[in-house]
Order: sequence, then C-alpha cells, then structure tokens
Amino acid sequence: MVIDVAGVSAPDWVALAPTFAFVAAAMLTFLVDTVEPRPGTSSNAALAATAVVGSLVAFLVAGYFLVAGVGQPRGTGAVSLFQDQLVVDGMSLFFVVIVGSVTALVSLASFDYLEGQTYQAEYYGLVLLAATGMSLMASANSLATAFVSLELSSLPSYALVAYLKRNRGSVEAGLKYFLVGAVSSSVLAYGISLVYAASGRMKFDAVASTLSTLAADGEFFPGILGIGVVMILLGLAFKTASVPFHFWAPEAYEGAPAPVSAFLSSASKAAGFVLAFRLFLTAFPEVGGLAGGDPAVDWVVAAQVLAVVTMTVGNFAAATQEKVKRMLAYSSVGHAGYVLIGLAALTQGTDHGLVLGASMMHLLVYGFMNTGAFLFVALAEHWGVGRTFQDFNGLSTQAPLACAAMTVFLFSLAGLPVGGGFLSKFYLLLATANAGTWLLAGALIVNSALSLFYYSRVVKAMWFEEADGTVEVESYPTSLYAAVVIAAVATVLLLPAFGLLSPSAFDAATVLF
Amino acid sequence: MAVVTEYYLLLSAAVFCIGLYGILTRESALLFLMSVELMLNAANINFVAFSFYWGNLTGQVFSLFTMALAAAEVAVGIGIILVLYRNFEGIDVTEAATMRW
Amino acid sequence: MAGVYDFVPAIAALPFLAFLVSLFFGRYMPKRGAEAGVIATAGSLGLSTWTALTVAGFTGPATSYNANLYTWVQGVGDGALTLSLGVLVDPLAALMLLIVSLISFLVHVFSLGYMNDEGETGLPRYYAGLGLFTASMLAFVFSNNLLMAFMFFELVGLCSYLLIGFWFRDDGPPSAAKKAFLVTRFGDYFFLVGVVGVFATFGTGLFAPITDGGTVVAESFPQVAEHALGGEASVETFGLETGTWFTVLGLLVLGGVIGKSAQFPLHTWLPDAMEGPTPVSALIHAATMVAAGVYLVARMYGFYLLSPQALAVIALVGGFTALFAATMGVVKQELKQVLAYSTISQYGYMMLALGAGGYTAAVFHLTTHAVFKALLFLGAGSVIIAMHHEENMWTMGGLKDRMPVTYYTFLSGSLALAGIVPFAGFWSKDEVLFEALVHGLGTLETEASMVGTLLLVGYAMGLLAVFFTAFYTFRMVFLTFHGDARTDAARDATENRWNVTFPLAVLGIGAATVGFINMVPVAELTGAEIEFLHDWLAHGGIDATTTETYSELLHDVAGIEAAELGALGPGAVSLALALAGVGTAWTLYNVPDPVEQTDKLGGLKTLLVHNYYQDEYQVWLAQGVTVPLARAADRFDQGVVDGVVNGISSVSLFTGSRFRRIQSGLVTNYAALMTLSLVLLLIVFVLAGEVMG
Amino acid sequence: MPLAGPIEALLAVTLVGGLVVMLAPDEHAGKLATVISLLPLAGSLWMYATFEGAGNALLGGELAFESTVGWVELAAYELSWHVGLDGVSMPLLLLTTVLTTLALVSSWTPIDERESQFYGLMLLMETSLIGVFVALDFFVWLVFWEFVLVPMYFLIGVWGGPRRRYAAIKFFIYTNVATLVMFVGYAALVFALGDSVSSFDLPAVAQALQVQGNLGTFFGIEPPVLRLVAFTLLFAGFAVKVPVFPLHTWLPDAHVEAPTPVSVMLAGVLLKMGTYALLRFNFTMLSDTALANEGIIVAFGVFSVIYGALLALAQQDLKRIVAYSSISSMGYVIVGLVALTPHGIGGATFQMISHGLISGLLFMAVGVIYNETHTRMVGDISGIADRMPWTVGVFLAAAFGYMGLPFMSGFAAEYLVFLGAFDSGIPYAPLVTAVAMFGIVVVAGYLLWAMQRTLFGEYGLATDYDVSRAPVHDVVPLVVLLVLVIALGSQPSLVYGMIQEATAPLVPTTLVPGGELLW
Repeated sequence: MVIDVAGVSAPDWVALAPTFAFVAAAMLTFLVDTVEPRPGTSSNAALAATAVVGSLVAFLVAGYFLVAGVGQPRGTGAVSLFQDQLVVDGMSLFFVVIVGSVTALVSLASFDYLEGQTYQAEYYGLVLLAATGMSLMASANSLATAFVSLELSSLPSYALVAYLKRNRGSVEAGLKYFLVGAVSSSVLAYGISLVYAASGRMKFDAVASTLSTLAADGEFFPGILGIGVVMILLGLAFKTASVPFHFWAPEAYEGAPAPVSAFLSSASKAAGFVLAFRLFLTAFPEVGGLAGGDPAVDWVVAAQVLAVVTMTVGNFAAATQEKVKRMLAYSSVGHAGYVLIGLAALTQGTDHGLVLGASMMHLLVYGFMNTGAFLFVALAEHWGVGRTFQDFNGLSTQAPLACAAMTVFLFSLAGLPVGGGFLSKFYLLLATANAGTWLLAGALIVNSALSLFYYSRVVKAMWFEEADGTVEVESYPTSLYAAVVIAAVATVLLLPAFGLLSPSAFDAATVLF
Repeated sequence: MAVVTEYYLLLSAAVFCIGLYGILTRESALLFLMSVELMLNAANINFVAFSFYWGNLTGQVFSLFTMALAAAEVAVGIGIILVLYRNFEGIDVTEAATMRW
Repeated sequence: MAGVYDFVPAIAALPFLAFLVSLFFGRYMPKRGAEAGVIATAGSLGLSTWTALTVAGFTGPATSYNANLYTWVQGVGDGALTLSLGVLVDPLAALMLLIVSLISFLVHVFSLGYMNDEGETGLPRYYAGLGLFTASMLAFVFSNNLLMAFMFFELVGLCSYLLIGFWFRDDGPPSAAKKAFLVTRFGDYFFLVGVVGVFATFGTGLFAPITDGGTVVAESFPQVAEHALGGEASVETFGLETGTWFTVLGLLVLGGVIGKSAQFPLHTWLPDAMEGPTPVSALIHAATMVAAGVYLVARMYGFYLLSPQALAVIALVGGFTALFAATMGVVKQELKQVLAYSTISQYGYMMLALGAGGYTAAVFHLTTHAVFKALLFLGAGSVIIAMHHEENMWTMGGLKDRMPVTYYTFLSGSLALAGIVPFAGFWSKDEVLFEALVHGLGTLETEASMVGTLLLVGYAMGLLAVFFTAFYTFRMVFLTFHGDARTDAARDATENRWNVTFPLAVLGIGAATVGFINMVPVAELTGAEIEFLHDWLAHGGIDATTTETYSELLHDVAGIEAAELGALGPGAVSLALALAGVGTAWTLYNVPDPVEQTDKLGGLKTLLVHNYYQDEYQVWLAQGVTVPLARAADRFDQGVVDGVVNGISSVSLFTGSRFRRIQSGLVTNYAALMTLSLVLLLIVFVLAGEVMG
Repeated sequence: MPLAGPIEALLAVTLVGGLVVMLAPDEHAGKLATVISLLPLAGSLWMYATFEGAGNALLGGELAFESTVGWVELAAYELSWHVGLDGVSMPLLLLTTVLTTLALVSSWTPIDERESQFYGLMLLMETSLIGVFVALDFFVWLVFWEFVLVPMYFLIGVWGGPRRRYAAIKFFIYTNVATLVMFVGYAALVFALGDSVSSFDLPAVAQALQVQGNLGTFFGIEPPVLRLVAFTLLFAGFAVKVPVFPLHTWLPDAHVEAPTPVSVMLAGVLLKMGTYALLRFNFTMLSDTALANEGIIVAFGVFSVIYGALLALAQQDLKRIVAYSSISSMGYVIVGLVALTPHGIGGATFQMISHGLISGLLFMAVGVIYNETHTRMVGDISGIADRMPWTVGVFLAAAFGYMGLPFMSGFAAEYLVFLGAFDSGIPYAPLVTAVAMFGIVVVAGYLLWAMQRTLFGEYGLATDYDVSRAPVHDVVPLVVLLVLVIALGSQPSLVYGMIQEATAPLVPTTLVPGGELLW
C-alpha cells in the first residue's frame, strides 16, 4: 500500500520516518561509541551532534508531513500500519513534532551539561530510544502496542534519571521513579487485561465496536470494564505525572540531571497524553457517553476529578517550595492538570475539537517553555548557582540574556502574553467555558493565579533582588545557552505564529470524534 | 470440563492484591520488585484465561509481551538497586528519602 | 451695528490680560505689574461707563443686549444639551459693571500706596490676583446664563483664596484662605446641584430670553418656569409638585448665595478673610465676591418671584444675618473686624430686601454699600499704613488731626453706614426696611399670610440692627480718630500719599452723594420725579428683567401684596434708631481715654466675643466628625477590605505548605496513597455506577 | 490589506523602540526613549488631525485607520488582527502618547539606575496601552490588555519604593485574576450566541447581542440570567482595573511604591483601561442589563466617590492622597456611564481623558517636590512655596483642577457627568447625583488641607536636603499638561465632539429600564 506525500507516492512505512530517525540516531550513537569509547574526547561532540541531528530530522520530517497533509483528511487520510497496530495521522505527527523538538533541545543542551561525564553514548542512546518509544506511543493504535511503546519510553527514562550514579539525589530519584513506574505499569497491564476480558479485543476501534455490539446483545460487564478503564486511566496518569500517580515526579525532576528533567517533564508527559487521548477517544467513546446517551463508565467525570485535584495539588504544593527546580517539578504536575481538561471537558454539547485541540496546543507550547525553564536551571547548575530562590538573587545583572529568557518561560507558563503559553492557557479556559464545566474553570482560574505568584518569585529573585556576590558567572556554555535562547525565541514566536499550528491541532483532534 | 471464567478473574484479583500487599508492606527493594512481578502475572492470568474465553490468541501473545517487559524491567530495576546499594549502603527503599515535601 | 456691546467682553478681557501680563512680566516692571492692572481697570471703567450710557439711552435709544457668544459644549445627538457662554447687558448688569470696575480701579490705585510703598514682595502675584479677581467678577456680572455665572462664581472663589492667602509664609493667611474657599465651596455645592437641576429641568440656563427682531429665539428658564406654573409648558419635575420643585431649585442656588455673600450660617469665613491685604478686603467686601451672591439673586429674580416660600426664606435669612452680625460687630477690637461684621450685616439687608420683593431697594443698597464699604476699608487701610500694620483700635485714638483726609472721608463713610441723613446708606437702608414692612403688612391679609409674618419678622430684626449698626460704627470712629492717642504709633501717625488719599476722596464724595439717585421719601414729599434708580431699572430692552415684570410676578405669582403706607413714618423710625445708636456710642466712647464697656454685657460678652460659637461648631463638624469618620474608613479599608485580600493569599500559602506534606518522601507511602486513590476511584465510579445502572 | 496602517506603525515603533532602548547604554537611554516616543506622539496627533471616524466602533460606526488580517483559526471561530479607532479610542490614544512622552521626560531626574531597562519598559508599556485602545478583536485586545502587566510589574518591582515587592506582586495577581474572571464571562457570552457569531470580534459580538433571540440557553442558563452573569463577571473583572470599591486595595500600594513616572502612567492611562473596557463591554454590548440594574451599579460608583474621598482625607502621604482621590474620580466615570444618557456616557468618557491629564499632572507635581525634598509626608514639609514657586504654582493649579475649577477639564467632565446622571433612568437620579456631587466638597477639603500644610507657612523640611528650584525639564511636562487641561476645559469640543459621535449610539432609545431586576 502506498501513500501520497505532497504529490510523491511512497510506501506507507515512510509515514513512520520520524520514528525511524530516532532509532537510527540511537544506533548511530552506539556505533560512534564503539569507535571512540573513551570519554572526554571528540566523540562527545559527535554524539551530541548525532542526537541533535537525529531528533531534528524527526522533528522536521514530522512537521513536513503535518504540513503536507500526510495521514490527514487533506491527504490520503490516516495511514495504518502492521494490521492497524500503529496509525500515523495528524495527532501522532503533531506529538512527534513536540517530542522531536524537545529531544533536539535537550540533546543540544546536554553537550555542555555532560562535560566530563562518562557513559555519554549511553546517555544519548537512552534519550533517543525513549524518544522512539514516545513517538510510537503517539502512533499506538492497540492496547498491545500502547503498552509496549509505553514501556519502551519508560525503561530508558528510569536509567536516565539515575544517570549520575555517584549522586545520591539522582539515584534516589531513579529508584522512586522506577518503583512507582513499576507499580503503575502493572496497574496499567491489569487494567488492559480487564478491558480485554470485557471486550476480547486489543485494537482501540475494535474494542469500541465490540463493546457497542456486546452492549446491544446485553452481554456486557460494565463492572469489569469500569475497573479496567479506571486502572488504565491511572496507569497513564503515571506517564503524564497526574495525581494520584504523580508522586515520582517531584523527586525525579529534582534529582535527575536537569536536561533529563526537561525531557521527562515535557516530552514524556506529552507522549502519555497523546496515548490517553487516542485510547479513550477511539476505544471508549460510547462507554464514556461521548456519542450521546448516558455513559456506562463515566471516565469524563473521573478525568474532571483528576484534573481539578492534579492542578490544585501541583500548584499549591509548588507555591511554597524553596528550591526552584522542585517548584518547576510541581508546576509541571499542575500543568498536567490543565492539559487533562482536554479529556475532562468532553461533556455533551461541547465542541470536542476545540477542547482537545486546546490541550494539544498547550502541550506544544509547554514543550518549549517548560524545557527552556529546566534548561535554564541546568545552566544555573552549570554555573554553580544554588538551588533555592535566594541563590538566584540578582542573577540578571550577570546574565541578562539568560534571565530574560527564563522570564519569558515563566511568564508564558503563568499564561501572560509574552509567549504562546498565553493563548494556550486561555484556550483551555475557553474550553472549560465551552463545556460549561464551571468547576474546572474556577479551579483553572485559582490555580493559574497562584502559579503567577510562585513563577514571579523566581523573576523577583532574578531582577528585583541584589546579588550577594557569591556567584560569579565566568563561562557562557555555548550549546546550553543556544538551547535556552532557541527555546525562548520559539516560545515568544508561538504567540503571533499560534495560528500556523493551531489549525492542524484542531483538525487532528476533530478526526478522533 | 472448563472452569468458569469468573474464577480466573477472582484468582488474578487475588494474586494482584497479594502483590499490592507486598508493595505496601515490604521495605526491601527486591521484595518490592517481586511483588510487582506478581501483579504483572495477575494480569497475565487474565490475558490467558480470556484469550481462551474469547477464542482468540491476542491475549496469550500479550502475556508473552508482558513477561518480556517484566524481564526488562527487572534488569533495569536491579541496576538501579545496585547503585542504590552503593549510595545508601543498603536496599531499604525507606532509606532513600532525602528528597521530600 | 458694531456698537459698544461688541466690546462688553473686553470689559472682563482687559483685567484678564492684566492678570497674564502681571503674572509673567510683572517682575520686569517698575511697579511690579501694577501698571497693567491700573490701565486695564481704567479701560474697563471707561467701557462700563460707555455701556451704561448706551443702556441708559444717552447714545441713542435705550437698549439692552443678550446673546450667546461662545459655544462651550456642543451637544451631539438628540437629547444632548448645548452649553454656551454669552453676554447679557441690561440696566442691572450695566450698573453693576460700573460699580465693580470703579471700585477695582480705585483699589488698584490704592494698592500702589498700600503694597508698593510698603515694599511688599511678590507683587506680580498680587496684581495678577487682583486682575483675575476683577476679570472673573466682571464676567460673572454680564453672564447671560446660570452655568456661566457659576463658572465665574467659582473663579471668584479661587481668586479670593489666592489673595487672602497672599502672605503665605505666615500661618494665618493660608488657613484663612482655606477656610474661605471651603466654606464657600460648601455653599457652591448646593449651587452646582441647583445649576444642574435647572438645566435638567428647563434645558436652558438663560437668565433672559434671547430675542431676534422681537421674536424669542431662546427662552429663559424663569420664563419657562412661569409658563410651567401657568400650565402652558411642561417640565420634568422629578416626581415633585411643580411649585415645590421650583422652590427646591431656588433654595439650592441660594446655597451658593449664602456662602459667597456670607449669610448665616456660612458667614464664618468672612472675618477670617481679613488676613488678606486690606485693599483685597475692600474689593471682596464692596464689589466682588460678597456682592456676587446678592447680585445672583437679583439676576435670577424672575425665578425666585415664582416661589414665595423661597422669598420668605431669603428675607428671613437676610434679616437674621443683619441683626446677628451687627451684634457681633459691637465687641470687636480690631478695625477690620468691625468692618467685616458690618459687611455681613449690610448684605443681610440686601437679602431682606430681595426676599421682601424690594428689588430696587436691594440694588440700591448694593450700590451705596459698595461705595461706602470700599471707602471704609480703604480708610482703614490708610490708618493701618499710618499705624504700621497695627489694627487694634485700642492702640489708636486721636488720629483725626494727624490724618484729616482719611478722617473726613472715613466719617462720611461711617455716616453712610450708620444710615444718617443725607448720606447714601440712609436712603438705601430706609427703602429696604420700607419694602419689607409694606410687603409684610400687605401679605398678612392674603392667603400667603405665613410669608407675610416671616417678612415682618425679618423687618423687625432689620430695624433692630439699625441701632447696633450706628453704635458699632461710631464706636469705631471715636476709638480710632477721637480722644487722645493711646500709643506712640498713633501719636506720630501721618497722612498718606496721593495714591491713598485720591481713592478716599473719590469714594468719600460718593458715599455722601450716591444716595441721591433714589430719594423715595423726598420724592413722596415733593412729588418730584427723582427716583432715578427706579426708572433706570424699570425700563430696558428686555422686559423679562424689568421691575414692571417683577412687580407683576410679585403680585400675581408670589401673591405678595404691598400695603398702603407712607415712606416717611418708617424712615423717621429707622433714622431715630440710628441716631440713638450714634448717641450711645458718643456717650460711651467719645471721651479722651475711653474704656472697654463690654464687661457691662456680662455673660453676653463671652457669647459675642466668641461669635456665638459659630466657628467652633463648624470646626467641630470638619475636624470632630469628618476626620474621625475618615480615619475609621481608613482603618476599615486597611483592616477589612485589604485584610481579606491578604488573608486569601496567606490562607492559600498555608494550604500549599500543607499540601507539600503529602509528598512524604517514602516510596511505600506513595504506593499506599496510590492504592487508596485507586480504590476510591473504583468505588466511586464503578461500584457506584453499578448500583445506579 | 497588509499590516501597514498607521496604527500598526505606532505599535511597531514603540515596540522596536522599546527593545532598542533596552540595549542602549544607560546614559543615553532617557533622551533616546523620549525622542523615540515623539514619533508615536506625532503620529497620533496626525491621526487626530485626519480623523474621519463616525459612530461607535462596536455598533457599526465608521472606523478610522481600520485594518483586518486573519490570525488564528480556533475551531469554529476565526480570530483576526482587527484594529481601528472611533471617537472614544482616538482621544484615549492621544492621552497615552502624550502622557508617555511627558512621563519619560519626568523620569530623567528620579531614575538613576538600570535606566535603559526602565525606559525600554516604559516604551513597551506604551505599546500595550496603545494596543488596548485600538484593538477590536477580543484576543488581540486581550493580548495587549494582559501584556500591560508585565512592564508594570517590573517598573514597580525594580524601581519602586521600600515595599515595592509586595505592591508589585499584589497588583500583578489581582489584575491577572480579574482578567481570567472577565474572560470566562465573555467566553460564555460568545458561546451562548452559537452560530450567530463566527469570531470573538468585538463589533461582531456586540452587534449580534443587539438582536433579540440570538442569545441561546447555555447549559441550562436562560438568556436573561446569562446576560446578568456575563455582565457581573465582566464588571467584576474590569472593576479591579478601574478600580471600584471593594476591589481597589491594590491601587494605593502600587501608586505609593511605584516611581513617579510610573504612577503617572498608572493613574493616567492604566485606570482608563478599566473604564474603557466597561464602556466597550458592559455598557455597549449589555447596555440593557446595565439599564435593568442601574440602581446597584450606580451604588458602586457613588460609594467609590465618597469612600475614596474619605480615605484620601485620612492619608498623610501625598501620593496616597492622590491615589485614593483617583478612586473617587473614577467613581464619577461609573456614575456617568451607568446613566446611559448622552452627556452621561460622553461626560464619563471625557472624564477619563480629563482625569488622565489632571492626575498625571498632580502626580508629576508631587514627584517634582519629592525629587527635591525626598519625602512625601505631609508632616515633613512646609512652606515649599518659598523655595520652588513655579512648581508650587502648577501644583496649586493642578489641585484646583482636581477640585473641578471651571475652565479646567475636570469641571467640564464632572459637570457633564452630573448633567447626564441627574436626568437619567437611575432610580432617584437627582438624589443619587447630588450625593455623588458631594465629592467635590470633600476633595476640596483634603487637597486644601494638604496644600496648606506642605506648600504654605514657614519653610521647613524634616529630611536634610537642600531644596532649590526644580530643573526645567522637570517643570516643562507639568506646564504642558496644565495647558492641555485648561485648553480642554475652555473648549471641551476639542475631543468631546468625537466622543459624543461615538457614544451617542449607546444611549438607549427609552430610558425605562429594559428588564426586571434579576438580583
């Protein structure tokens, strides 16, 4: 079967080109490492370059496909591969774009961050493999592939968090991440097994159709199905760092190397969400009552509860942190709550495309601004700046550019019109209004106000306060700086250029209904 | 004669809960890991049983996947537990609690 | 015809120009800006005279003038009023223009002696103030609508603030200035409400209709009101009965009058205003600020005539103030203080006249008073110069030989003030009282007898005040000029230069003679046609503002009748009282070394010295009530309103500090919590769903 | 048409200029910024000269310098770059450009650290302020509306007084929450309009709302209730910016802590954003709801007038006095707007301009005194008139302008508001108006009191600084503003004509309340 890429007809597996780019890059890093195994040599640059190029390729190809209409109604429609186990459509491409961009930034930043560290090849390899897993999650179209790709993205992540073997924090973070991850994957697996028990199918659409026929025949176990659905929801909550399976997040993000925190909090979260979106919207639309009629298992309300709780817990806990990195970690939990609105606001009589599209756009912008924020922390760590807010005092006098970038990230995260975060935040608020879910709207307002408070604490430290003179910024690590600046520019440009991307998001979202 | 599928469900549920109990009670990382294995296997029981019930092999195949992934998970897990041992002189998961709040 | 009326705006424009010149270039002038003021006011005086003559008909047929000249706010769309500024020149306005420009010209000249020769600093500021003061007052006088009147009324207030507070380095003047502005502002508040009300009710603020070739192009609000009462027109009366609403409007405007004309209870600012330079006091009291109030009532008399209640209130306030202030004048130690209270009292007379329907009488008294009060203040100023700014009369005495010009002019003014034949004050005051009496008696029999009684009460108080007036006036004269000099300063005081004595002379003659323009009793005796002021106000191109119209309205609408009564009897009575007052003063104070007789008053003395505690309770209102209230509001704002805001933030931060505790750091706790929440979700969404479904 | 209109030029110049100034060396930043700010000033003056708008921007009026470009597709809705001017926004645009230039000049003396950043931020603030007044698409408007907070936050937080951190964050969060609340109200309104609108464009929505029946039931909320809910949310949101009691407490802190030039912008323009938005949303789109609830709304206005004046009476800090009196003056705007009569709405809009100039003038005057004395406490200063006569003269003029002295813009504005409110559909209109008018007495009270204590009497100063005449470039802005105030007071038609053109369509054909009270 062939597909059409902007007029050129190509074999359908080409649609998976981004994923292949990740894999190839990963293999290449190992290859480079075998050639030049000793650390601290020219190989570092080569490895970083490989990773950056690989992820850039994935990013660009996915973006090109997105524009060219591959897998979208404009083109030849969704491309399904391996007997529909995988599907490439607007949604998957959109998220590969997110993952690709984040991976590229992270790898770029890592070059300076990993200076003098051993096992660099492994680092980049794991990052790329995790990225592969995430891009597959975006395409997964059956419970089996979903589970496998999720694990593929998780396992490397565990190792990455624990990358700094001699650093107690890193190890502890790795352990907690791993243990919580193990539990939640087993919960997910059990949930999948129950859904299988209730439906006997693995492919999402098949599950949906079978369930409806079964419901028609009356041999339908809402109890088992319900337990399964809830467990799947929670299993994915782990990936998206949503309450109640978020407990790993603060520690992992705080303990892990800053670039890894950036990677996990942006890309991994996005991947978890794309899987959740596709799974729940193609496998359980009728069960959730999206098609009208009263829901057998009201996962929409469940999502509402999770959304409210998640954003509240995340933001309130972030409000009183002393460490900047941990504050960002909690805020990332809070943002998971915002994005959950994409599922939570799918009430009846709502423009589903609008709701889901809003979440997708938020994830896209979030990819840049959050990654940027963590990378700035990486920069600070590189300079030997402490972790608490006070340690950032007066940093603007020494590194105005970086601090300006950080300010952009934080204000954009807070939803001020310095970056795309403004529009996406207000889109989400719009979605809640559109769905008439006033509770969500209220929670969003309260939390975003609170988030403004703790984000501006960093800004205050950087710009308002006087430096105590302990920190002396002597070197300006090129690649790390570049990564931060690029992220900042992207964040800012996403405000005026929002219109270039949002249509594809809304189209991609609408396809799922 | 075939056993009624409900019983399989009960069995798997029991196994799952045992695993869960283990997680909640054990402080050794290794036992923690084992309990997780139990939970995964509980899932496997379901898969196999209902694969039989629905008369398709998907479930059985999935159980194979699960086992493989479990193995991989253990591999990564053991690695992490090793470094844990190095840094915290032990594998008590409650020891590694420097980061909190 | 490009006649004099096209130059009327210049009457006010010239002093305004002087204001600018003095302000910006005064310091470069030899006389520090006085030149500009003198020239400008001279010009205004000339133009006013020309205007007056034109109105009187010396330059052709007697005419009047009323036109909108400047559109201030152009209303767009339906229902949006257009507000304009214009000029109204009728006999009343012409007369007033004449008075104001004359007085202010003389004051400017006098200032040369009082300020320049005394080597005061900041003279450009002083002359700028005078210029603006004069300009505002003149513009106020020829305003043709209520809004314009209010605007210049306010400017007058501003100038009084600036001039009273001229010596801003001392503590007294700024405080007095503040008081003057605040108290009058309080009155103006009601005035403004009234103005807004008038515009909202009638859609116009014109005092007199604007006619074009005999046809009315724009009606005036008194006329519309008259029609509304007559039922020929309908106006929005905001749910009140038409007459009542008009009374309310009238009284609201009266608020401003009471404030500016220092009538009870808003008279308290005026004595303090003596902190200003004496020429300014002369200007304020004689021609500008204080006169503005009374002039306003006269200006819109056609409207007040529609509401007998309002008239009664005016008369009562006037009569009471006349007596009330006169009594306070009796015990004052300082020259200017006595004059201040006499001013309050005299304006009370004018109010009484207006309230009693004695329009001509009021205008008459306004005229005469302007002359003799200006004279008295300038005379006082002359004394004060000679005494090196010592104002206490007990430090003076025996000045009449050393300062003859000042003495005789001052005497002339005092006789006028005391109301002794044939000086100006006698004729006007007499007519005021006469009007009050006849209308009071006349109205008693009508159904508006209540109004009649009030008028008579007013009359009684006014009559009583005559005695006190004569008394304190001559007490002042004797203490200052007669007897022996009581201090060295008084001993070697000398007469001042021409620029002081010239204005005194002019006014001195005036004070003796102005009364002849309207000698009603004489006319009655001789039957000669010498009631010039009557005729002056009776004719004029604008019927709406002539005394004929007013007397009709007074009779028809207000229902105030005049009793048949000769002018001689009442005149004799008041003259007798005045002479009695003079005699008392003579016996008590015209002795070589007089002593304070006030102790004879006993408890009454303290009451009078403290001015009936008027200041005290007003100060209490301001500081004892308002300030604590403000403090309370502030505490409420800081504590409650802002407290809630801060409370919210601290509460949320506290919640946050609790929320972080969930993250205990122990993986096993995490597992437990995860399990717990899983179970909860299952119970809520599955089992509950089961039960329901 | 492409983005080439004069409005875009204005925005671009200030934005780029702001960024350039940020990179400029400190010693030149001030002059550079001032020069740059002359461009938008000249531009806006030219626009004023060639202004050809007519009618109300939202109700199908003729717009000046309009331009529309597609921007974002939001599911079923089309967001577009839509800007233009009508009689309301033109004067406000002028106010912004004029005040910015003068504020920049007045910053030369007080601002002596991180100057390039300061002046850059000031220009960025001008950008967003201009944007607020010209934007006609909701989201474009919202971007500028929110962006104002960012420069403001830094300007208060970095260059402010001792409690600047508290003031900055308070202002920041307070106004941000307000925006979110207001946003929900508008969103609900648009969604409830269903298919009758395909965008968030203000004119489109406003006109759609004028048609009965367009507004559908929204998640079980009946149209009248929905109108009321939306009105309340919008009002609450904007009331914070105005500010209206009880949502005002951020203002005094912000004013007192902010450096003087920033206070000037804050009082002069930022507060007008609130009333401008009220005019555009509550009193244009939902005027019937406003009419139905005049009683309650006017209560807020009147209470703010008296309450603000009373608070000003209790203050010792000159800036705090002016700050609270701003609350009072803005209350008049509310009163005028809710009157919904020609001179009511027009006067309210005129009051926005007038108060912008006068409060700016007064703040600058306080600032000039502060530059010399380094104190603002009434108790610490006396007899300043002795040392800085001209400054005090202007201060005096400004104060009397604030008290509503005729022939100064304040009187014109307030008189028109009173005139409009007195004869309006407000229950007990004359009485309510009279109560509101009592503010003019209180305002005279505290201003005269403060002046007597600080300006007059024997010269004395608690701080040990030598007070001398203020430098010329400190006084020039004051004089310019004073001239403007007097010009507008003597001939309001300079702007009042176009204002009425734009506000006349808002006047309901009948003043009988259009609906029953739903509270």
